[in-house]
Amino acid sequence: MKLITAIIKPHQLDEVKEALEAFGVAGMTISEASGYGRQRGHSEVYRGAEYTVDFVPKVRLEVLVDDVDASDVIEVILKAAQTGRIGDGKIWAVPVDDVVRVRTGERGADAL
Amino acid sequence: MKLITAIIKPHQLDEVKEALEAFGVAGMTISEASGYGRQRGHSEVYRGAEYTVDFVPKVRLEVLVDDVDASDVIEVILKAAQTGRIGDGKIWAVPVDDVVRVRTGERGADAL
Amino acid sequence: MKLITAIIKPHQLDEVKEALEAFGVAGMTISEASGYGRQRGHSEVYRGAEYTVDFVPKVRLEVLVDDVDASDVIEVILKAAQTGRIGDGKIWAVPVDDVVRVRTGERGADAL
Amino acid sequence: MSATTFTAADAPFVDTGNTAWVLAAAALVLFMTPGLALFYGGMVRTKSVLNMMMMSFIAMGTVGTVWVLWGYSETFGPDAGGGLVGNPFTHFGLSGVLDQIYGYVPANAATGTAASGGIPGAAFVAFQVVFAIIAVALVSGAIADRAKFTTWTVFTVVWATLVYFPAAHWVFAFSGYAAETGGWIANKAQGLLFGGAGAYDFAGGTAIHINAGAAGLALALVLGKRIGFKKDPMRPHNLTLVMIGAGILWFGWFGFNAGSALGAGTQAAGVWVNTLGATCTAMLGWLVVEKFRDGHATSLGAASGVVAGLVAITPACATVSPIGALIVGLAAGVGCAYAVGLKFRFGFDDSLDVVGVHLVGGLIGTILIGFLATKGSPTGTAGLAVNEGLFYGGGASQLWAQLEGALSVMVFSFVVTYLIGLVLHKTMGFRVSAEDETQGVDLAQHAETAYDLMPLGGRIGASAHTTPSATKATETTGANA
Amino acid sequence: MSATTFTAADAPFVDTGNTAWVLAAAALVLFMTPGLALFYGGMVRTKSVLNMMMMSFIAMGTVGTVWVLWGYSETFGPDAGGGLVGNPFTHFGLSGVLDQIYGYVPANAATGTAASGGIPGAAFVAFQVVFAIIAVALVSGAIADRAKFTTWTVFTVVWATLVYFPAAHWVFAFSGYAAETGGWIANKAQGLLFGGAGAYDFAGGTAIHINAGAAGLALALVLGKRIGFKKDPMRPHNLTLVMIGAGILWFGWFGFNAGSALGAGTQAAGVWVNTLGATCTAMLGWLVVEKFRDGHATSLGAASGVVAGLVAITPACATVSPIGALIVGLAAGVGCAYAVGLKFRFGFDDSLDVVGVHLVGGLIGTILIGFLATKGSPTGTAGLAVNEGLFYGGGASQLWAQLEGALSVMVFSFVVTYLIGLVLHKTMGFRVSAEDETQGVDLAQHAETAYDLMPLGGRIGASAHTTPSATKATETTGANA
Amino acid sequence: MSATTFTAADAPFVDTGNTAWVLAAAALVLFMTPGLALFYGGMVRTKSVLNMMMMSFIAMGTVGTVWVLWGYSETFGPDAGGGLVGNPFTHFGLSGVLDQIYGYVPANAATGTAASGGIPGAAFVAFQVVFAIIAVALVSGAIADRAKFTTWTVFTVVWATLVYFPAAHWVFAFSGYAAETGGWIANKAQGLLFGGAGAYDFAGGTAIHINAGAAGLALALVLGKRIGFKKDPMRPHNLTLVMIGAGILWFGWFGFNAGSALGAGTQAAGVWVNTLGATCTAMLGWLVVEKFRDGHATSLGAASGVVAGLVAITPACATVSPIGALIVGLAAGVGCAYAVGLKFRFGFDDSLDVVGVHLVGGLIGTILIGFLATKGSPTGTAGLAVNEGLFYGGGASQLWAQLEGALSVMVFSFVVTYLIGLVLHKTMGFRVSAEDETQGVDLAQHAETAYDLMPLGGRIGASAHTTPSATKATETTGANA
Ligand SMILES: Nc1ncnc2c1ncn2[C@@H]1O[C@H](COP(=O)(O)OP(=O)(O)O)[C@@H](O)[C@H]1O
Ligand SMILES: Nc1ncnc2c1ncn2[C@@H]1O[C@H](COP(=O)(O)OP(=O)(O)O)[C@@H](O)[C@H]1O
Ligand SMILES: Nc1ncnc2c1ncn2[C@@H]1O[C@H](COP(=O)(O)OP(=O)(O)O)[C@@H](O)[C@H]1O
Repeated sequence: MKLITAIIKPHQLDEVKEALEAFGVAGMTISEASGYGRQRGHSEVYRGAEYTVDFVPKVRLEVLVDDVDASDVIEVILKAAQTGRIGDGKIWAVPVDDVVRVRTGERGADAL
Repeated sequence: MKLITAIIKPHQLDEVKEALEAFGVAGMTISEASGYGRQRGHSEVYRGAEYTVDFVPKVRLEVLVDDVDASDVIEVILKAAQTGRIGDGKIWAVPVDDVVRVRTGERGADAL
Repeated sequence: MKLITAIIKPHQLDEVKEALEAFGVAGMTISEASGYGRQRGHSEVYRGAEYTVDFVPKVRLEVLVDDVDASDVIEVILKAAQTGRIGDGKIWAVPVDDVVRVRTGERGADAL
Repeated sequence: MSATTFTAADAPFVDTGNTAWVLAAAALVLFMTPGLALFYGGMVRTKSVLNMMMMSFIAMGTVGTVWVLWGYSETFGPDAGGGLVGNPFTHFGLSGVLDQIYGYVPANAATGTAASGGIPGAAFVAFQVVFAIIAVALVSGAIADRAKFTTWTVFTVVWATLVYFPAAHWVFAFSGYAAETGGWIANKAQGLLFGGAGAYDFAGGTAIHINAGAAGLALALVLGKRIGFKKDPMRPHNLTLVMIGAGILWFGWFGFNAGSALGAGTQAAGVWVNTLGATCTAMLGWLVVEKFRDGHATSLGAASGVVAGLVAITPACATVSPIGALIVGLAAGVGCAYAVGLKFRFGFDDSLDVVGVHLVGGLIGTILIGFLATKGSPTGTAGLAVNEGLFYGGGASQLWAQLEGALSVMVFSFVVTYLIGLVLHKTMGFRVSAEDETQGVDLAQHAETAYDLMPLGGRIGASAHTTPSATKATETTGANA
Repeated sequence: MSATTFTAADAPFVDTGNTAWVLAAAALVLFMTPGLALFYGGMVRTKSVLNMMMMSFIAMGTVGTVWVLWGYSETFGPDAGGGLVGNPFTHFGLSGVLDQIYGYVPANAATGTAASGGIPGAAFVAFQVVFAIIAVALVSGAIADRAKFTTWTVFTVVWATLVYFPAAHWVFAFSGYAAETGGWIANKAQGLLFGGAGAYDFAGGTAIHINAGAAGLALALVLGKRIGFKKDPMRPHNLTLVMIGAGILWFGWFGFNAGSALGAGTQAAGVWVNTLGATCTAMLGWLVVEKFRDGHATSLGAASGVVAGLVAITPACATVSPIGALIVGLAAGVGCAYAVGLKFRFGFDDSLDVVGVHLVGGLIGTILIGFLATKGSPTGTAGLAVNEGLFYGGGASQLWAQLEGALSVMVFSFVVTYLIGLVLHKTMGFRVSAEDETQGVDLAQHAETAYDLMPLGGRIGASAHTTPSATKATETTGANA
Repeated sequence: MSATTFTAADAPFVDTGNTAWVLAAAALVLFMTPGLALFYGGMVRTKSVLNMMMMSFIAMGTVGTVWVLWGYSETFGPDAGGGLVGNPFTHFGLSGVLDQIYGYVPANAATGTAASGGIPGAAFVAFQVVFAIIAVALVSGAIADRAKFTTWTVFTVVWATLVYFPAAHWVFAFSGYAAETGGWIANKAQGLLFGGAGAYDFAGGTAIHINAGAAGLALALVLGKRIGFKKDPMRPHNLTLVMIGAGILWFGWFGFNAGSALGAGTQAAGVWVNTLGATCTAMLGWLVVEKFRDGHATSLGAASGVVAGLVAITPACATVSPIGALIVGLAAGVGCAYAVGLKFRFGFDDSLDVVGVHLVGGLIGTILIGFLATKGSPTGTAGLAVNEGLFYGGGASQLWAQLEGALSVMVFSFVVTYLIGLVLHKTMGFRVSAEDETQGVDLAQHAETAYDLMPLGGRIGASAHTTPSATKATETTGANA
């Protein structure tokens, strides 16, 4: 099994979610993150003092998938998340030893 | 070494934490997450307009463990996190190349 | 490729970021986390009732790097994050199958 | 400069200065209830702040409406017998009130004093309704996080009618002010229990605070403890709200107390000063207790001390001296700082300390009058009679009267409220399900969440169906615990 | 006790009681605009709360300044002809106003009534400016999340000058109060449309609420819908702010309505009571609709009901009885609860329901006067003439007058505002870029974010350049969408 | 209508209208300090908001208490010599004050003017104590994020006694109002420095704002810079709080300024209008500076401009015309927008700009009187004498008097405060440890955190020990940095 992690722009989340659902992925977990990279942050000014916020808000998405689906799922996310502008994010895959569904104790592919 | 990640219901965190402590796990890291899966979100109504919140609040728990402890730790979390109701979450294990304790620079099992 | 994850003290983030930049790392992703370990939390008192907060605020840092850079990057983070006091955190490395840059679809080292 | 003719046979007239102050004071007291909503709302957990605030707001809606219909008449209409309750039908819908003038004092040729103007009947109606509203709202603090909103709404109407209006009639209906005969505590209490004088309660230590405190205790017992009481951390989710709330309450309370003079003269001004002094020492008292007992003076302690001081000085503000006010405040600050621990000792979940602050604070203030009443008080310096207290050589008679007033309201309120609560609990149900409580009453009872502060706005992953739903909103939260 | 000589030939004098109330009321109404800023600010998403609040604050700055310069004179200066507008130059810079006394009633030997004091000219100036400010601020709710701040700033000046001051002249400039001849609606409306009496609008149902509501609709049409309207979740980001705002509005509104009596007497007191009653039933009405339609009574509903009730009772507060006020409130609560759905049906993005609450609420209140006006009202019980409404046997004449007043302000406001908006949109641009809108107007227009609540303070990963920037701040947000 | 007998030998009497306004104004000013707590609290980082608010709240507690004990007497008791300070023992505990009437003007048969009523002594006590409170609270802005709470508490008492009460005596104790002889600035200043007239300071530009500003500078120097000053981002954690605070301050300031007329007449009304006008142009001025200098008009700028305008008009509100007020405001808005940068240039960490806003704003307002004082002002139009300023042909004498007043308070305050601060710093310690500062003063000094907004309430992983701790709370934060 694989864990696909994607760092995406928050506004693309809805599209990614829908694309994954359409593909047949049944579940996912997201969290808030802040990214640093080519895309620059922004400046704020308070009483004449300027602050630069270097990090940009991102969404971190995790999907566990069967080995066979891994590259397809990456492709699905890639398409849905792409805007073509700097800061679109990254996707990566990590090998997973085992997955368990807490409710039932099922393991492996059954747990997805 | 392994990294055990668990997505659990926020209300089970205390039990999981205590079970892990009892088992002898010395440390862990948690963060807030939102989950999507069989468990449904909820609706809110504002001035007659209805909003559906698809994601459900979850806690994301990470524990680094020795290879030998991995399956036991999964078992411990599984038991403590289980309520038997939809949305109990997932646990997975990923192989880890190396762990370092920042304070001392210790590596591997010593770093846990 | 490797995914380096570091749990560090929030106040060390700036130093770590600068050290990584100096080393030549072009991007990273951070998120808020709470840690449990040797470092103790704190107590709060409300109308005579005492609450113990067991978890301590941490920053979770993720950097994707080439295999060859992995140990150097760990070293860089280690140095910048170290204060020598309990709670400095952990760094670990996980093998990554593949990385994709969402904007361009580039893969592997090019995607970093 | 104001100027008019004066004839001995002048008809009752309105004093614009007195009226200006009473109208302003009424607005100030009205503002206290949203202030209370914030004070209470900040103290609960994020998941129930809206419900907490709604309990105050709905009390404004129901009690205000009921007041116009029968509440004013039940409180200040002609006494229906025994000083126990006014006739709710006499002024139903405020009929026959708007063109009245209350408090006019005719000229007295003998003493050579001029006539002094009164206030319009409607100004009195305005000033009194806001008292009724906040008395009801105060009770809600005892049942935070777990009450069914519909049942609470019904409760506000029933409790106002069966408990508050009668108690307010007892304490605030002075014979000859609005109606010829009024309530038994305000007017010579005929020595029901201990004999002697009428009790002093200038602005409602008994009718409002002891009353709400006893009612809170009763409801806390009826509804039972919150899930996780004494075990889970239930710390205030937003102390800045608590501080704003305390600030608004303090501000509004000058209307509450100094407005109770029903005019803008020497008495009102002295009451203003006493109200400030007691609040200051109460805050200091509470913080000193915390500093020595817990090691830190907290902001929740400061806010709580402020409220405790205001509660305690409410009955006493007109009959103690400025130094007496400092003492009343200090006693309340210290006393209530300890009293909020009672619920843990005795195991009743009075969630936001209505008992510890309002019942105990109200008792402290009401009873201390028996010791500290003096002619050097606002009432005395305004030239009115004051029956002095024990410390000023006035003997114990006033103390007995105070105890009588305080205890009778407390017992009456506790018993009747407990019965009302029980009936509602058995019929409508007064408590949400365990699952709703765990998930949060805001979502369960109001289908709302208080905050959505994510940087980019709109909770991630939510979607809208903005066509107003024709059907009932269905919560799809099935297994969300 | 107040005492003075009286001579029949007494010069106009100031009544300190009336003045005290008007000054307090003016302060209360001033406070409403920050309250509105919170009410509106809490309803938008996190990313635009500051911009929302700023639209109210800047209106305070510009309208207050303009009022001193020419606004007062344009509104209350001598009528420039036809009751349409005052002369903006007569009292430019408030010249010749500060030493005036308005509202003084000389003694009447025939009826034996004494002289009654007036209020200083400056008190009237103070009371009226805060009305102008809030009228302008109200409009901003229609264009939340997407307006260019500079253009809005210019709009406030232009709209006040071309729309509000004239409309306020029509409705509030009573002949003989500040100037000899005033506006056409306030004074006998000469039967322009339907013939008959002058319209009753005690505190600004037409000039403020119908006016702002119609203007809001016009601007919403000019600017167009927000990106994601009807699709994205745009739920309130902080309902505690909405509740604080509603509380402040309610509090301040007693100044608004009861202060409009310009004195502290029987009429003011009755208005106070009516204002409370209507608000209570409006809240209840809105919540009942929600409970039955959507399944839950919400806090946003309570806050909205409060405002709807206050809006509707504004014109009516002096001419209906307390029972009438309950009815006006109920009608507004129910009516507006449904009216806020209109924007989804007709597809105009009046973001915070200025139309649904202020236009509709204002219409309900203004028109119901035609049915409910009665001598049992605050005005009637104060001994002043009231032309009774349809339900009280007064015939339909007053109803026609009400319709005439309401509709003429509505049409005038909509048309002129639409033109102003269009001109500004074509010249300066009234809407931010799509990218700025998505990212949030706060950052784009004000270079600020409202909240930074991370536990350790200071957004993680931010750095400061605390030397005041000599050059324009450059936003480096290139591709941050 | 008010009516009474009048005899030439009438005893001093209370005017209810004046009293109503003074009581309302006192409540308004009281409300300013919680408002200030929000204004300041919103500007600091999340980790120190409670401490920031507590510094204001505790000042209410201590100063209010001390005022009743000796503060009033030290300020308004009979002058102890040289116009420098009142006798603190004469009215200790407010003895002999509550039955007094101040400000009564007897009838004058010669001019034919009637007697005009005064206000109760307690009303004056009430109005003045809230000034003392806020003056002390203002200082705290200079030492945000790093002060020891206990030391600050002691400081409030010492500073009030050694600095504020004397300065207030100088400026506010008019001979013959409360005591026979008062302070040297209020009464003809005997030309100590430049000779000539007494300085005009209607509502406390010198005694409050210059005083607090200079004291803030002194304390900022004693405590030193915050860790990370000029380097770390220390942006406001909650700008909605700042905006609420600014709104409350603005609202309350009408009590502050117009209440300083100590009556409700022509002067008070004119002051009200001037207070509004100056605030409006100050906001505009600040925002225009920002727009041109930084590229964006910010909400913090709007809030800051509001306060700067209010500060500057405080001394001037009674002696300038409405146009003059617009100018004072504009000067303050622009001037302070630049002045807040001084701390970066000179490297003192006056964290929340007490110097840039209150000292500089106070100086601007106080000095501009020398140019703009005119008979067309509220004081002049009320028929009282005004020594006109330079621009109105009055020569420079008033300007010198203004400079004398402003500078003497500034120097006195800075020197004495610096000494007080130093002594406290050397003895008790005035600054928390570096570790506590990094971790946050809220947790370190108050064992609290302001917000806990996690969706499910209760910080994840916290547990409760609800038995009130008998022992001191131990912080277990060992190495938590
Ligand atoms: N080496 C990296 N490791 C982890 N996350 C990264 C890395 N590089 C970039 N990211 C994440 O990807 C996001 C987008 O990267 P960025 O360089 O801004 O744009 P792009 O990928 O389009 O060139 C960053 O905000 C960050 O969250
Ligand atoms: N494929 C997946 N990848 C990552 N996380 C998942 C996946 N499926 C489910 N989850 C997480 O597990 C949680 C519980 O899943 P859900 O399907 O609701 O219940 P259950 O596991 O009991 O069937 C989800 O809220 C989500 O956070
Ligand atoms: N086994 C573990 N798995 C995951 N995270 C851990 C583990 N042990 C510690 N941590 C993280 O590292 C942080 C520091 O650990 P701690 O034991 O407090 O100090 P130190 O590493 O200096 O001995 C913890 O707060 C937690 O976030």
